[in-house]
Amino acid sequence: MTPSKEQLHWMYETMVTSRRFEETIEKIYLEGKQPVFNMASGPIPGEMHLSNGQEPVAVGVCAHLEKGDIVTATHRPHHEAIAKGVDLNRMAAEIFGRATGLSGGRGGHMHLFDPEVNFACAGIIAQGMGPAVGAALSRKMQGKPGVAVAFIGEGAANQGAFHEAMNLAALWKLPFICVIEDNSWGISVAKKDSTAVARNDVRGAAYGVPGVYVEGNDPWKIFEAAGDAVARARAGEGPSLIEVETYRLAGHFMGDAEGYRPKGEKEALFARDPIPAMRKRLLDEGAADEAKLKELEARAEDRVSAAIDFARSSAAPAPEDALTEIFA
Amino acid sequence: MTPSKEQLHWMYETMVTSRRFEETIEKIYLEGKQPVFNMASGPIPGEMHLSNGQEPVAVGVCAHLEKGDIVTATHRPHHEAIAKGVDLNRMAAEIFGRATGLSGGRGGHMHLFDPEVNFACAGIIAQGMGPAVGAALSRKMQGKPGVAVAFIGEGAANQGAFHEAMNLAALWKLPFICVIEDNSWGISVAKKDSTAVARNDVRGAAYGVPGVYVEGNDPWKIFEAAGDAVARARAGEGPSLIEVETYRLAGHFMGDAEGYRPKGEKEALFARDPIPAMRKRLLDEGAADEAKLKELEARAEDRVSAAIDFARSSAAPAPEDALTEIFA
Amino acid sequence: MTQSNERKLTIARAMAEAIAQEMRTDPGVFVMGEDIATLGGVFGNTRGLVEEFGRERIRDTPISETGFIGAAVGAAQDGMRPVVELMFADFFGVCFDAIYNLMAKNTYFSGGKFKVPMVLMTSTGGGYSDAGQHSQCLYGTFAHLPGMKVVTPSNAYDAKGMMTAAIRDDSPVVYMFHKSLQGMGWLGTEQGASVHTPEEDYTVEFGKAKVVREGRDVTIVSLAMGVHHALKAAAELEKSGVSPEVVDLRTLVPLDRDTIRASVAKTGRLIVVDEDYHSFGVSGEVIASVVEHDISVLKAAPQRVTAPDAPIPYAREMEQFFLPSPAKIVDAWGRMKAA
Amino acid sequence: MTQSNERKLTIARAMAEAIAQEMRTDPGVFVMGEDIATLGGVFGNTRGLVEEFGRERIRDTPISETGFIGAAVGAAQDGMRPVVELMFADFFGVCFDAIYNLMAKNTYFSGGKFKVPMVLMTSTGGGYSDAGQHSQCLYGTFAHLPGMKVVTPSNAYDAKGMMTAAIRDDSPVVYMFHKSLQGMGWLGTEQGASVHTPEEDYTVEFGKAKVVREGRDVTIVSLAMGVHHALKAAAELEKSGVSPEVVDLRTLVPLDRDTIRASVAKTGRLIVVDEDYHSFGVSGEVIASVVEHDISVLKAAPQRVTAPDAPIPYAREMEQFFLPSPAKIVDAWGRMKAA
Ligand SMILES: Cc1ncc(C[n+]2csc(CCOP(=O)(O)OP(=O)(O)O)c2C)c(N)n1
Ligand SMILES: Cc1ncc(C[n+]2csc(CCOP(=O)(O)OP(=O)(O)O)c2C)c(N)n1
Ligand SMILES: [Mg+2]
Ligand SMILES: [Mg+2]
Repeated sequence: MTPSKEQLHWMYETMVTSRRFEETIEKIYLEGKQPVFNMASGPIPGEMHLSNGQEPVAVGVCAHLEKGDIVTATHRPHHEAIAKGVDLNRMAAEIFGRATGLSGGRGGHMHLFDPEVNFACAGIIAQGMGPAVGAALSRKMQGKPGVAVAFIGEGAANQGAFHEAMNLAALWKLPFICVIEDNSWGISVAKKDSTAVARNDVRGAAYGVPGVYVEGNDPWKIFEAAGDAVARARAGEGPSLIEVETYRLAGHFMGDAEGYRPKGEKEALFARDPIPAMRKRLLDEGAADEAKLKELEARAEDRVSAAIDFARSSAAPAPEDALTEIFA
Repeated sequence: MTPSKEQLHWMYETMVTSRRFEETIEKIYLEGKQPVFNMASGPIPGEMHLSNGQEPVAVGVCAHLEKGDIVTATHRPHHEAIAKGVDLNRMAAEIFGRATGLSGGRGGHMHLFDPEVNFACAGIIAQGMGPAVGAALSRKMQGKPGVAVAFIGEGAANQGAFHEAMNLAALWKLPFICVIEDNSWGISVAKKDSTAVARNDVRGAAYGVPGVYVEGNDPWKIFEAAGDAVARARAGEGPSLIEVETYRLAGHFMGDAEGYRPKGEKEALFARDPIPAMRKRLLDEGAADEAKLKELEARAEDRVSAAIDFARSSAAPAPEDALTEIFA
Repeated sequence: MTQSNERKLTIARAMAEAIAQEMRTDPGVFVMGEDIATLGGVFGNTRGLVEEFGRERIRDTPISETGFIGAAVGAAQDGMRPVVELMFADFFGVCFDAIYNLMAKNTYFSGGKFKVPMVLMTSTGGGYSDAGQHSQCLYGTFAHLPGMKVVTPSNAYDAKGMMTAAIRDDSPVVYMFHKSLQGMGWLGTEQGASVHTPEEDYTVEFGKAKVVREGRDVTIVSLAMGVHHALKAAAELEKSGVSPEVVDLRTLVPLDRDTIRASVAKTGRLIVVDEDYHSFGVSGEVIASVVEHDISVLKAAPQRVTAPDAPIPYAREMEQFFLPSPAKIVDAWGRMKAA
Repeated sequence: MTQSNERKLTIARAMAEAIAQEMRTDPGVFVMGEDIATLGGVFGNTRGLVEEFGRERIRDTPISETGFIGAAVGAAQDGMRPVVELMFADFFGVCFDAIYNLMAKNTYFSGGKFKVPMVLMTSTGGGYSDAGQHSQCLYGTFAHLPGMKVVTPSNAYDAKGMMTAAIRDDSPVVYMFHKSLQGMGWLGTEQGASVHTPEEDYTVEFGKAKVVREGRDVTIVSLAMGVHHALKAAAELEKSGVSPEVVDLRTLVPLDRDTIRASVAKTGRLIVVDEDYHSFGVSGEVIASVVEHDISVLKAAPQRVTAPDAPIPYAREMEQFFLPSPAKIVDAWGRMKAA
């Protein structure tokens, strides 16, 4: 399965949107945090996990998803949220902790929830697995269409929740896909120091589920693998497991000194930045000309600045609203 | 690897000891529980999970273990405890809730702990996995010999703890063996209704660990598979995963009406009772003559009656001792 | 109600009846858990359901509590109304994240946009020598954490009405049923728990404690099994002319502090009976709720009759020593009078 | 002690120093957890250890808390003394069984024959907008369950002495350190937590609360971060002539009820400050412990300054509204006086 031109344009634009969004967030995050870096300060407080470098996974998978399909994301959710179509204005406002945010500032960047596009997060490692499997079960029981995708990190594949949810999904033959973003690090711990096998696709065998490993952080290959899995799921043939080689260009979170990285790793990763690589290939293969790319990039920029403006100009929540929306 | 005559005699005697022990416990358990079956009544209150039918697993594995090796068992621990050499008198007394019991009556039948032979239990499914892996780590770090074996049920292999501990053991190349007793039932739920794969040995692949499935509840084959795994572990080659086909001749616990069993299953299982089968084969192959078998059986009977006498004649614990031994 | 109209149910049957009635009218309701289909639940509370509703809606699970409770959260967010069983409350440690960090918080994290209408039913309590990993109540553990309602019926009437209310609630509800009240013969059974239970569906409102016995001299506050101990102790105390009032909390979250305070304001004395561990739990909260409101109402130091801060022992002698009982409540009154 | 002898450490460094000292003398001590080796712990409390002791004894783990905490139990039973880290207390839900059903109970289940000498260190607290899954204290959750000691240092001196005591203890100890007290710049830092800390090893005995400020008019009982709020509020109240006494609980299990009671007997008033959730937790227990002992000592209804029973919000305005603070303590005094 290869992406159509339109799909490629959407993928590229979405990747650029996510990147520009994070570049902007990154700058604003540091406002008020210099010279002394204190997480509590500035317009965007708290932890900030950037996903730059990992955009191909989000777009390669979400290119196949509809609004009604379900995604659960992790502590590093921006690229996935944007690719799934979460409202960018309200997402930005949430990250800024504003009243107009997705949850009115209650959740913040690790807890982006948008029922409009069936998007949810879990800040606890691997805990998006169960809810995604459950949503897939719900669709199957209701006889409604829909595929549920849980995105997790490669470090999360060593958590019990991964195992339990994979077994459930396979046992009940659910329209579920587990996508593992293998950025080779779980904070400072390398995959080889945490995972007894080199690649998690082999873990599919433990559930009788097809497992695929996609190399090279390549949007085309990811699109293909995800396409197969989504088709399988929609056809009622059960779950799939996809692990994707990807790169975390930034630290685990902002403020991470990244002392654990081997020398030269960062430089090597930047040399393989997937966005310029995709740009080049689109041009080379004639899938887009310079003008088209500029147009996509401009649209991405515009969406990002509109979102940031929306967030910046939104009001802060009323303090006492901390105690609302606890129960339904 | 085939068992020596002495090993076979030990295996047979131990199986018979376990069986006689449980037959006796079964009778006594019902004292005071008839005509009204109330778990709280009689000389042995509480839940009672019998292991009859599963003796081959315990003896086939423990034949390779020394006193210093570690075993963690489950809610169904009698056969494993007896095979590991747990003091039968104090074990019986524990089950009777007497002051002379292994823990003075604090733990009961699901919590048999004997540091003399490094034996521990966990009444929570799959939770013996972590402690066994940790004991294996301890031995490796201390440079001391020792293999740690976690016995679990086939139902337990769907619990997160199984996954996490297997990965740890493999990652750290520990002298650890997971032995899954596949009696095909987790209470009333059949393996095929809980496990996405037919056999859990395939799950070894998820950790790069050799997995073996042993068919037929056969003491000889179990001995062989366990022997390989123990040798591997002692040689520093890392963990193994063994699943053994076995049979639960009784209900999940006493009082279980077993309405979930397909018609005829019980009869079929009893026809394959491993104890008469082993007896016959020992005779057939000349590994023991009738006199020898009688001797082994008599010794088993004697140990059991001595243990039961010890338990029956032991004093009840002082009620207020409930509040001792909470902290070390 | 008159004898002739009486329809006594056990709590187990009351729970199953409520679930069945809701399943008949709402196709979104389904049940998930270990041994809840063919077996009908280890504690009988789903008996008969698989025969009526089949294995899709009455769904046995693997022993994967994190997996299936997490799945219930996802299904609830997607429009279903799962009723899931955690067989023993004691097992919460293998799956609590799905409960307290997902089920209980996703509504908040989504600013109210995701509803998580699910019921987590779980058994509590000891008294039949099931030892320290199968006898705990853990009421305080569940009630301490925000975002989930916690209910603890003491009789079949409440059990049915609370289950119906729980299923219809758009918020997650933890429904804790005490094994000794289930009416399963093999667990012994407190006869007082099996009471008249209307056949038609009805709800019992959460957050309303109930004065189950009126009195003048002392308020005994309790929940679940403890209510029956309290009633027995009250009957005993009455013989010596003491008039105890007994309050059944019924729900821990929301906690009906008003009813507790009103009763203690009347009697001037308070005994809290809780089978959960002593410290940092229900008993401390009830006492604090009274005195922080008004220190002048108490005529004697309040007393607690609780499980001590120790693992629960197996041997009968030790376990009986360990657990609350009517006799211990009578003793607490004695201490209070002596003080 | 004189200025010139002062050796101020952060809590993070005090913890690391205690661990290093014990590791030098006891080969059984080792550290396990996520990011505790090269990174030195997300909160700095294992910094420098891997350089000295290597990767065998300072052991990074997979994200498998059930696995490695369970493993620590097994290693401890086999003669080792593991110090394991659960990065955030909030994550207890993925691994609590290994903690409360194994670590905390195996000594009891074995009649005292298996010792489980391990330390579970875990971070608590909010205040820097980390939202509802990374800001919780959960003191009550851990302290409610039997078989484990629970300690909560508020300054570097205690942090070092309690870590040394915890490692040497033959029982399991849960060591809860508050992020805002760690002395990690990026988390902000309460300066008052970095105090003189002797270089030589020493222990701080568990079960001894400390009067960290003497006063006459009101007892403010708190722990960890709350102690610093209390001291600030006390300084503020002093300006208007009120003399508050501040009690640092230091350990929750064992809980030093005597010191609390003696202080309240002196002052006649009680404010409990706890960053953990309001209901069914520490604040209720402290209040109940006072009144069940003697109802005559209180001159006013006790007050609680706690986190409300809600998930912890992200946005700064909401989070600050949510958390205890010196101002809220001053207000509590005001309510108390008014009453
Ligand atoms: C159960 C649990 N343990 C630990 C953490 C802390 N933590 C947050 S992110 C992270 C690393 C995750 O690694 P990976 O799954 O590979 O995702 P990545 O950060 O690389 O996207 C850890 C350990 C957590 N949030 N939840
Ligand atoms: C975490 C947890 N979930 C559920 C239970 C209740 N339970 C006790 S035994 C059992 C079945 C176990 O099946 P299996 O692992 O196959 O062992 P078997 O009983 O067949 O020996 C269950 C569900 C438990 N003890 N712990
Ligand atoms: Mg990663
Ligand atoms: Mg089984």
